Amino acid sequence: MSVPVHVVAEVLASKRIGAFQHLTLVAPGVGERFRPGTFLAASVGSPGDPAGRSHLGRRALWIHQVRPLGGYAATVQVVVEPVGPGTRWLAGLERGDRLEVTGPLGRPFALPKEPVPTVLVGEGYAAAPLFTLAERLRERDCPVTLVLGAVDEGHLLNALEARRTARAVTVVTRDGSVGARGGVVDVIDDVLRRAGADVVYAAGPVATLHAVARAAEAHGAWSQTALEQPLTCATGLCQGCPVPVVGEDGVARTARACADGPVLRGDRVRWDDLVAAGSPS
Amino acid sequence: MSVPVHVVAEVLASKRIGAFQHLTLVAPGVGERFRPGTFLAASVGSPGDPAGRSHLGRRALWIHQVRPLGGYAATVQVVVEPVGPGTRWLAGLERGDRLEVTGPLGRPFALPKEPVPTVLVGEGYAAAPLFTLAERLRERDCPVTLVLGAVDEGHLLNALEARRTARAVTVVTRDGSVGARGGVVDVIDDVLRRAGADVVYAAGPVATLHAVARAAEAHGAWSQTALEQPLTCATGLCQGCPVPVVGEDGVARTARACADGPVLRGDRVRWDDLVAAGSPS
Amino acid sequence: MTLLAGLRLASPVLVAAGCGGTGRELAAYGPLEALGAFTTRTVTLDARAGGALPRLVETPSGLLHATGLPNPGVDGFLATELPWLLQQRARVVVSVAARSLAELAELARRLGTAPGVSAVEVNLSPPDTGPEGDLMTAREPFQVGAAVAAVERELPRGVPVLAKLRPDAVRVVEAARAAVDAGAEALVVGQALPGAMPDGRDAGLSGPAVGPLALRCLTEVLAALDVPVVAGGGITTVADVRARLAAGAVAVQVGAALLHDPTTAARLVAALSPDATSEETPS
Amino acid sequence: MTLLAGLRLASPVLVAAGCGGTGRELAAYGPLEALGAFTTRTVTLDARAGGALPRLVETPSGLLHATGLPNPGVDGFLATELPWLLQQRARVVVSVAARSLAELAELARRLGTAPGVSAVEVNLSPPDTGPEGDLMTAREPFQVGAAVAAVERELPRGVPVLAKLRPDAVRVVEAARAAVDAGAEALVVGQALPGAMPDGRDAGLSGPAVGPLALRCLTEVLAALDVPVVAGGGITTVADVRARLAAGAVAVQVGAALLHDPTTAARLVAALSPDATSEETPS
Ligand SMILES: Cc1cc2nc3c(=O)[nH]c(=O)nc-3n(C[C@H](O)[C@H](O)[C@H](O)COP(=O)(O)OP(=O)(O)OC[C@H]3O[C@@H](n4cnc5c(N)ncnc54)[C@H](O)[C@@H]3O)c2cc1C
Ligand SMILES: Cc1cc2nc3c(=O)[nH]c(=O)nc-3n(C[C@H](O)[C@H](O)[C@H](O)COP(=O)(O)OP(=O)(O)OC[C@H]3O[C@@H](n4cnc5c(N)ncnc54)[C@H](O)[C@@H]3O)c2cc1C
Ligand SMILES: Cc1cc2nc3c(=O)[nH]c(=O)nc-3n(C[C@H](O)[C@H](O)[C@H](O)COP(=O)(O)O)c2cc1C
Ligand SMILES: Cc1cc2nc3c(=O)[nH]c(=O)nc-3n(C[C@H](O)[C@H](O)[C@H](O)COP(=O)(O)O)c2cc1C
Ligand code: FES
Ligand code: FES
Repeated sequence: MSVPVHVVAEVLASKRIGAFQHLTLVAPGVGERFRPGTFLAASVGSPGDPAGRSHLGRRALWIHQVRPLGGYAATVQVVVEPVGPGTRWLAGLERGDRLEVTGPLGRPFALPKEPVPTVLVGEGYAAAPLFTLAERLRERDCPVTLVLGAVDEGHLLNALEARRTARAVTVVTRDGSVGARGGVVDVIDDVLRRAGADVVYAAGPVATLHAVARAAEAHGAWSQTALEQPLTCATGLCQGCPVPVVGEDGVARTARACADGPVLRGDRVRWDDLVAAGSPS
Repeated sequence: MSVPVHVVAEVLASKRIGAFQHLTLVAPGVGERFRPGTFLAASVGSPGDPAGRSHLGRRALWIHQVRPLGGYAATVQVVVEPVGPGTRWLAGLERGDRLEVTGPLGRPFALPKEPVPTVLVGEGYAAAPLFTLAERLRERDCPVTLVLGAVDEGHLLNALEARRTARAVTVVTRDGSVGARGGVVDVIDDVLRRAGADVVYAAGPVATLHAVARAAEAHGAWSQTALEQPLTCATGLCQGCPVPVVGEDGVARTARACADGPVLRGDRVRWDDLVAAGSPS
Repeated sequence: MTLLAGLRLASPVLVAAGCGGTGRELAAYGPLEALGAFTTRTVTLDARAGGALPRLVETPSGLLHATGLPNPGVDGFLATELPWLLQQRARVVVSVAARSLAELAELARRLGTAPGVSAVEVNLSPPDTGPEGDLMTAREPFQVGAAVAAVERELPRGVPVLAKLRPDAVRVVEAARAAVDAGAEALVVGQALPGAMPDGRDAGLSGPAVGPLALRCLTEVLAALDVPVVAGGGITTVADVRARLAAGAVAVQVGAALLHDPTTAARLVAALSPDATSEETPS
Repeated sequence: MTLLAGLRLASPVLVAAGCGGTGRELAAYGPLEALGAFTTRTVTLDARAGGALPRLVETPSGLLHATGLPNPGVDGFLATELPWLLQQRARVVVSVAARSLAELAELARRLGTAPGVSAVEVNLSPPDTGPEGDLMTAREPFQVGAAVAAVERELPRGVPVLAKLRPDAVRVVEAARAAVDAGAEALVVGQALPGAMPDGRDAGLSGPAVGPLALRCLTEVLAALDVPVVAGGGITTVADVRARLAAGAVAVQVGAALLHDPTTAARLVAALSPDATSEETPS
């Protein structure tokens, strides 16, 4: 885990694509330290505006892409789905607006040492970290199969781009507006079998992650699940994001979603306890 | 006093002139009810944004002009000097942004029934309500002499426009960057004498208003002073804006700057008590 | 129709003491008649001028206030303010505070004989008592009981006493019990909390900032006692009102929110009326 | 150099209990050595798992928290957390709470003999005591005194006891006096206030929302007693720190602000250091 920075970022571009707002940020130090699976935490409210103190919780966002752009070495792209006050504020930012961000945060996806077949599963905006992950995997000669799910076409992250890096892409939507009708859960076994995957990477709601972890175990594959839990500080300070896990030693423990995660081994998470503890599933 | 309305206004234009931001608002019902000397109260924060609840106090602004513009019958123009979080937020609004306003509020300047000579004194942005007042006075054939004061040229409200309605204009700045060097206080006696004024209207800091009221009394003129007191609700609800006055009956009373003012007869305000009570002077 | 201590109210939304002016100012933004009730600013036996400036200071999501309870005294109130309110068909709850139990009883006597007063709310813990600093503040439960009893004794049947309590989670249940035992027909949980102005003067803290503290006190009181409670403190949105009603309150009081948006009470009344067609947009 | 109960601190800015993680997380944003002190999350005799989700909820300018005080127990703390903190040259104040006076004494014994503990802070009123609900909460002054005495007796000279009090303006002076009489060398005024989660669970309320309430308690205590006070509650800006120091506090604790901006403590330390060249920009 590299050391995160807390900086005032500037919006370089903001573009609506389907249901999501894609923001490109100049956030010195964040992109440089990025590894797939890490995220950043944004504050709601303009820096220096005392109204910023009215929302004390942070908003976690997957780092989608890191690219040199407009003279900056490593701009950071995030994908925002406006669902509440914070994400709506973020989605409304325009070029030149500023915001406080901390990142990169959390532990990234672990990469295989050998060139083994991999399956990457992402649902909605949570597919964001998978594209750079796919690039890294291809660099290591790991064949990549991609599974993208969403409620409808508007909530599907750029599948076109994905086809360039992936060997195969499966798309499922709840309403069947694109790809097969259904959920990730309906296709995961089939995909794993056909891909002969050794490692499965997944990002999405808890129910999806749990299903993927279970399927991976059934196929004798490792799973790396990127959890989204409500994070207040996102930096490991508040003890607000416990995830029940089992340690290497088989002993039940509690991990912090933000600091020990967001990526955890699927076979280590006690999924049922997580839901029982009140986590949104 | 006409009945005020509380509406979501939209910014039609925002222009920087000198130290001030001139905002033109579409605020249905406010302009229609306007009379010179009334003001509006703005809320800090976009309507619907819960961060708006972080600043509970209102921000009072003089209504500068009311004009048909862009297809709207009565747009409202205000002049903002960014000095704190609220006025900075207001000054930063752009075309299309929305804000909650209540207005017109307060009691306007009382107009003379006869065509008597008048002097209008304004300092800084507080000169804003004097231009429409000058127009109304001219309609009544009251000769108008204008005195405009400011710390420097940047804080002087459009004196050019003023020359059209006024018979004579005197400009004073603290730094002498335009007009005579000095304050309103230094010239008021002279102006009153030369104008032979029967009524003096004044808007500005307490010290200026007090000086004008005193000078008016010395010249046997009536004075109408537009007070700026820190207003929390601006609507007469909170009892936060007491002004010590003397009633018609000579009995000491307390008026509310927002609801009984902002315009009060200069000879009715107990100026020394006002300052002693902790009012910013 | 909301029933509160025998009163039939048109809405569960009440205006909190001291936040609706004399009523005239608020009436510009909606008919007072539609409100559950209009609670007056606190009225004292003698007229009070109020405290020094600044009387109100903005804090993060809150307001500090030290008005010193300016009011024309009970006779002035009865002569100049009450008749107008009644003319508007407003239900009038008169808030009172006093320097002694005898004064409190005297206030109750005069209000009880004035036609049209719906209820008397005893302000048991004004967070600022002005430059005089002379108003009674109930620190201990027995003081709550004594103050409530002094008022209750003097009021005719049909004019209930509401006891307005300091929302201090650790002590509020004891105070509530004392009030009920002394004859309070309902409680108001949601007085401003004791805060300090930046210059160190005592002041009350109100507004959304204190909402979670007031909710806690409401929960504590309702868990311990079976008494109608009017909930106050930090209410600004329909969601806030629904949360308090869901927690068991019979009605709510809206205070500081009115200073921010004078239409708040009217909007909440409309949104909660049985024939409201849609939710208001959040604000 | 700040002097607090015999301790020489590098800065008047301390990290509040439970808001700096184990220290490792905070260290990413500035050296712990530069802080006045690092206050640990509250440590109990046995390990605690903490409470249900959600543990934290945003409120207007505040945070409600009901973490249930998760911690590895005092032995776990001494084995895995303290050594690392000392290696960073942090001044470590250990916050403690317990189910009984005997447990509190036992905690003090173990901490007192552990080299490197600068002070022990007694968490006298955890606003949420987790699903177990089993931790002592000092309601009355005699309970404050008993808890402080239990700790004080077991600590060696040179390891002062700090008593962290509930910032309840009406009762805080009595509690403060009891703490001082029982041997507390300094007070911390600024615990979270008792609030309720939207779902009704008990929780503490912290953040800028409660600042004016904490300031009032600070004022009350300093007016009544001559004792060093560490002020907490709602501090986020340099202006906030200066206001508390101007009111007479010896030092301040920063809590919720760190969750919003993890560099807050480091920024405040820098801005208040004697060689700070300019004010930080307000945030
Ligand atoms: C590791 C991680 C990565 C994420 N990446 C993205 C992304 O790339 N794009 C995107 O649109 N969203 C992402 N989210 C979800 C996003 O952080 C939440 O939707 C957002 O915080 C909600 O804030 P709000 O103010 O809009 O809504 P509200 O629901 O009102 O949020 C209020 C509070 O709850 C917390 N909260 C609520 N829901 C969540 C949640 N699901 N996760 C975390 N905190 C929550 C917020 O921090 C805040 O304190 C991610 C979440 C996590 C944990
Ligand atoms: C009748 C009237 C008309 C005004 N007209 C104008 C105008 O046309 N243009 C303009 O730029 N300014 C005007 N002002 C002053 C303006 O309202 C204040 O400068 C502004 O409220 C300060 O808000 P802030 O957040 O920027 O600063 P802050 O000083 O941080 O304000 C914080 C709080 O103090 C109150 N407050 C502070 N100073 C004043 C003040 N002088 N008057 C009223 N409230 C204050 C605000 O309401 C707010 O609650 C007018 C004031 C009054 C009373
Ligand atoms: C400006 C102001 C004046 C107040 N005056 C009184 C008063 O006279 N009597 C009283 O009992 N409460 C008074 N209060 C307290 C309110 O009635 C209410 O109980 C408190 O503000 C909490 O509710 P809120 O958060 O909705 O404002 C006043 C509050 C404010 C903000
Ligand atoms: C997430 C969180 C956890 C906390 N945990 C503890 C704790 O373990 N022990 C304690 O005494 N106080 C705890 N507190 C209270 C803080 O130490 C502090 O006293 C309080 O939050 C007020 O200060 P603030 O407004 O700066 O946060 C916690 C506060 C928060 C927000
Ligand atoms: S969100 Fe605060 S510790 Fe994880
Ligand atoms: S500002 Fe509230 S009554 Fe005048």
